[in-house]
Amino acid sequence: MALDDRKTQFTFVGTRPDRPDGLDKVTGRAKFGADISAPGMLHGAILRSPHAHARIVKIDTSKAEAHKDVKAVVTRADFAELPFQPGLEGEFWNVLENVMAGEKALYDGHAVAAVAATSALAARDALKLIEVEYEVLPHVTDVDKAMAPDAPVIREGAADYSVPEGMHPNIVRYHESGHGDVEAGFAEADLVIEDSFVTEATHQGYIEPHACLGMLGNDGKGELWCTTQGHWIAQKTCAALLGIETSQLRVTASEIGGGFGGKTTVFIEPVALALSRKANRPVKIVMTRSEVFRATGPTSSASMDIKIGMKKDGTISAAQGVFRLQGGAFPGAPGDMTAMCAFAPYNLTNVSQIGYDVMANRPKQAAYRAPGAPMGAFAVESVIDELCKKLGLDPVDVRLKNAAHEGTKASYGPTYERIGLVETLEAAKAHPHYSAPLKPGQGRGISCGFWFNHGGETSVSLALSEDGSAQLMVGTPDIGGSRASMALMAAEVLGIPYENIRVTIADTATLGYNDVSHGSRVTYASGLATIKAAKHAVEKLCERAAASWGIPADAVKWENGCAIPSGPNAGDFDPRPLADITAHMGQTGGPISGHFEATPEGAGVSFGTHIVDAEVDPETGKTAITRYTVIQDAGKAIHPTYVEGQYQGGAAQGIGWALNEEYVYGDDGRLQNSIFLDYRIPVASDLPMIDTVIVEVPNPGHPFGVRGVGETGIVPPLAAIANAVSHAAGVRMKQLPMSPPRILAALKDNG
Amino acid sequence: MVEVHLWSGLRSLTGGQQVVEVEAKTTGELLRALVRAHPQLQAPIDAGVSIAIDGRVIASGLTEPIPEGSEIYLMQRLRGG
Amino acid sequence: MDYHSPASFAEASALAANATGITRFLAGGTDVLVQLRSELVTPDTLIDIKKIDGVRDINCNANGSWTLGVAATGAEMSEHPDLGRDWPGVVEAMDLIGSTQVQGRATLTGNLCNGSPAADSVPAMVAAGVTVTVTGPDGDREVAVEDIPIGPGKTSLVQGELISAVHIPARGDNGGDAYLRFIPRTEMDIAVVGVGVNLRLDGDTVTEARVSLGAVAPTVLLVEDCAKSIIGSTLDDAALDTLAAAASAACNPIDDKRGTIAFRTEVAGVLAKRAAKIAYARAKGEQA
Amino acid sequence: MSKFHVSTTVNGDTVEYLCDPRETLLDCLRDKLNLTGAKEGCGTGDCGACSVTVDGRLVCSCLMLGVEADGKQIETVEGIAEGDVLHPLQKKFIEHAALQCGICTPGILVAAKSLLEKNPNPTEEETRYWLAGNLCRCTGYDKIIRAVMETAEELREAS
Repeated sequence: MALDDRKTQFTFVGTRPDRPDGLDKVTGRAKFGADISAPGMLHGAILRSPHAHARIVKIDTSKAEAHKDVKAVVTRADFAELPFQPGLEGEFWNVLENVMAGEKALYDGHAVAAVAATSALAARDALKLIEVEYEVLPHVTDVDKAMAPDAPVIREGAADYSVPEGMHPNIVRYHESGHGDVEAGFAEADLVIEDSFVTEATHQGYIEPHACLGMLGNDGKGELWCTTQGHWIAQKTCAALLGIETSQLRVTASEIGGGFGGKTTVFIEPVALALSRKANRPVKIVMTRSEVFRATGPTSSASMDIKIGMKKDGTISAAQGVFRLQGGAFPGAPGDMTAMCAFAPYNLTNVSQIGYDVMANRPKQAAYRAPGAPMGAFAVESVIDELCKKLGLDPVDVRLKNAAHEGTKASYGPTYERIGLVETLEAAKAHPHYSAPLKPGQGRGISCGFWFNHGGETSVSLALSEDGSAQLMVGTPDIGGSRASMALMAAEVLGIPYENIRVTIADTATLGYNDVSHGSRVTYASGLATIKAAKHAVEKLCERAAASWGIPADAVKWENGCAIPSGPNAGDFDPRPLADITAHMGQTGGPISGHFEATPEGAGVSFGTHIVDAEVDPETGKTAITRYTVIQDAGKAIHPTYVEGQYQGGAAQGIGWALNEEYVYGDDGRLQNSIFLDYRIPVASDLPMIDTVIVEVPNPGHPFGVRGVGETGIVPPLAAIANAVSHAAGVRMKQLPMSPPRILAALKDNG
Repeated sequence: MVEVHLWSGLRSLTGGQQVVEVEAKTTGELLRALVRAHPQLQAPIDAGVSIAIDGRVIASGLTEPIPEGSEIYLMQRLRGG
Repeated sequence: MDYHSPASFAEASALAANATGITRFLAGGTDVLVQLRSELVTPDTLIDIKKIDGVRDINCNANGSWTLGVAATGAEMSEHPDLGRDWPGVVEAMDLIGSTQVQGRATLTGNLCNGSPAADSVPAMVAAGVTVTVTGPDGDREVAVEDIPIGPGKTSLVQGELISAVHIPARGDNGGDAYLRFIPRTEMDIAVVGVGVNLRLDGDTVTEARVSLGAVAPTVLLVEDCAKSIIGSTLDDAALDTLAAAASAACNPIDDKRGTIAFRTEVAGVLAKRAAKIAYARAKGEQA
Repeated sequence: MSKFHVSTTVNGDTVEYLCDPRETLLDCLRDKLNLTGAKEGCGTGDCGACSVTVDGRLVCSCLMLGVEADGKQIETVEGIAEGDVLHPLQKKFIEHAALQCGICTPGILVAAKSLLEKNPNPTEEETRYWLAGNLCRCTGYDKIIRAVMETAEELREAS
């Protein structure tokens, strides 16, 4: 990526204007996934397995089909035949198998059939008429048990090339990396701590359940409206699963009510299309909350062993981690990402990390904000904290001493470019929170966190109007105010007011391919593409001005929204504002647009440091978070308020994960807590205000220096809170969530 | 020639080698050259890899130029949320 | 599902008596609708009692006792100027149930008839000695709250019977009540343990006490041993420890997604002490 | 199964619909009256995204049947603004970025408006507990609480 257009002085970027879609979203006008209907629309509903693992012997849909309000029933036979492939290579097959079970139901909540009827009530009633004969099989839901020799096999042949011979078939991918000699490093250490840690699966917990409206004709042409983080991936996947051409399916993304990684794939969308194809009518499906918990992507559960050696002066001499991640009944648990991120904040001479991707009878894991990184950070940063405590060292000083910086060889291999970890640690040390006194019963924890960030395929188009306003089309759904960031960046380049730019999330038929809104890529990649598209338009504006002045195009430059002559020989002409040029564009060469299509590479990794105070009731084990500060490198904050929002949201989700959120399975393999009453995400009264510090160490891979900010914020909280709770309680907590029964039991065990 | 550093898990596919020297001007050429040198590397490459050039992670692009003498690391394909 | 909105309890009783299949009465609906939506219980007959005259009344009787209509909501109880002065424990227990939104609909009677051992208002009502009028095909009878639930989701009401009024005794002098529950968050959870304490003092000495426990057995418990452990005491540390031990000893809980046996048993004692202290302070006329 | 005829008032307008007794008020608002501002996040009264007021009382419309709305006065998020003039809460939510994805926003605005009508000077704790039944997964509540409290302050100054 040519970064000749790097910029450090800004007019619009860094300001905090109202978001363009604000009015729609405070008046109830914004259309989310379930807020649409179509003439002749049917309502779909999905029948789900009550068993964790069962062979589907027979499905009899005849009674449902005979129901007067039912217009279509589908099972796996109504989808395309896709070839099975091992590992993640056969991802279309995996998604299809998840969307509608084939030979076996692989988890409690796995879809086995679906109906479309004239009302939502009728569809639900009709599900009861479908008879499924199951042969119940032994199941396993725990990651360590799933790896044991006697564990039931979820699916033979799912493992890819990476898994060494002799491992259980439920281990489907294996990662090993690092450098140096860890044994030699441990020998140099003054203190070595080795410990094991466990985290339970959590759900992204977006408040909007999955919802879609699909129409597919027998001619293979279709329309799909859905709530998604990426409508092009929905298009591509649905087309593959239904055996139609990608371009014949037009997908429109609704406003999205939260995703956090969980809406990067499809669940109900292919089902709605399959029902529609059979019924010849539009079909709407809206998941219930219980379906969301039972059948959409929780994150992985994890079991981890960490060994770290430290010298008396705080130098880490060696670090080793084994990370076993359970990702449901399909390959995909990010054990490799956990391994690569776990030690990434540190400058280590000797480091070794192993990651496992393990299948179990649970729903297919989906990405959740920096997938894989938070659990690894929890384990590693807990051990570092314990080392600091035992050696009597300040936890920030120790992290500063070992912190990775530009030129450090990362734990995952390459040498870092300019990064901002040290700056976040220095900001932590200087922050009043870090030196504030604690009350009795309170403890303070800190943790660092790392995430890679992502670029991804990106297309952006910008069209100028005759009146000098601009419409910007991007393909990344606006999850948290990205329209505002895009408009700010376009305004910066065009030199016209922010308010004169209308940002639209284009559908798949009106813009080129765009990768999903994930990997914290939107402000980075769509932002970069927006800047380039605006530059492209500016070039054309300059050409028009040059032609009007009769001078060469390269003798014109763009400043403050005007074309002006540039250089000594360009001549003396009055500046021509954008609107002056566009007013006549039809007669001076035609409409003016700019566009950009590429896969920006250079997302720029990011780091954060969190400080948290926790208070533990020693009689009940209940924890209150009393103060929280997030410090994170944003590269460059385009709209600082929304950057703060990402930091605060990441911290809040981390608090939930650390303290109370977990998937609870019964001995029967069924999910016990599939409603918000029992899946306990933080409520307003659980949290303090969340302080933020935006550190800006520009990313060399973005013209304005942007680094993604969405994901890194959830990496440090688990460890920071565990450290705070462990100090408050006087006992090291090694299992998440640190629910009151676990803390009270730990306190009792500790005497 | 550039030296390509592999993650240690791949040593079983390269006869124990963790650094492979290949001739390549772009990321795509580099991957092809790796497979020529060690055909078993096709599997991890098909499963998805990223390439770090002097510390910058190229997630998937096959046309990124590889400057002479640059530091090259093969990495597992990054996935985000 | 048939829906009825009768104008009297006699009519409601007759509808229920003659109904077949599953019958549910609808007051606030905060349990009935959840069960309906999740298809846990789809009633064949739903009888909405909110069109019956007086069901939302909260009245203080001449003798100082209270009569509450069965559709009086938690929010209406909390907003009442006097009820909470007499029975802060009962009002707070009701107020703990669900969100502000749920408070706008939820009722004492609904909480009782849902039959959950974890129902927050029930231990507080049991401690307070609350009774209810049960209207059935054979007329009315008055029943102590502790005699309504007989197991998780089960009540002693028979077909055709429904609760038509709630009676809270007169507070009387030198009395105080309190209810505490344990939940992992600060709001929106079902009690993992609940403790209701109601006591009366003569000077500094406890002369009467009722202590009840929720979520630690198949039904809410009225624990005599707890009451005995503090009657005659000044709620000194020894009495509180005996109280805690008695509370823990009375527990017969289960391990479930909300808590473990060990946790519930331990915390029942902790909360019994804390609730007793609040009730004691209230009986002394102190702020708590 | 026969349907019930319901006549009710929503945001000041008299409306009528036919509903199955199993349908919730939320179903009726969204599917029969096309008022899709109230959202279904859970269907169990745990998330508050469907918050509306009924005769001035804040409730979850998923926990009330459509038939029960007969003769009631219902206010939804669509009725908060007066014509084209946004309610101060709505303005403040935009200004403070008190929404990220915006799915919880309608319910939170209805609940917050109800709070300020009842308590014009809420403490942070009172605000947090009042809104405890409105789940937000994006913001960590910080900017929401600030927006509500600042609006309260402005309204107090204005009155």
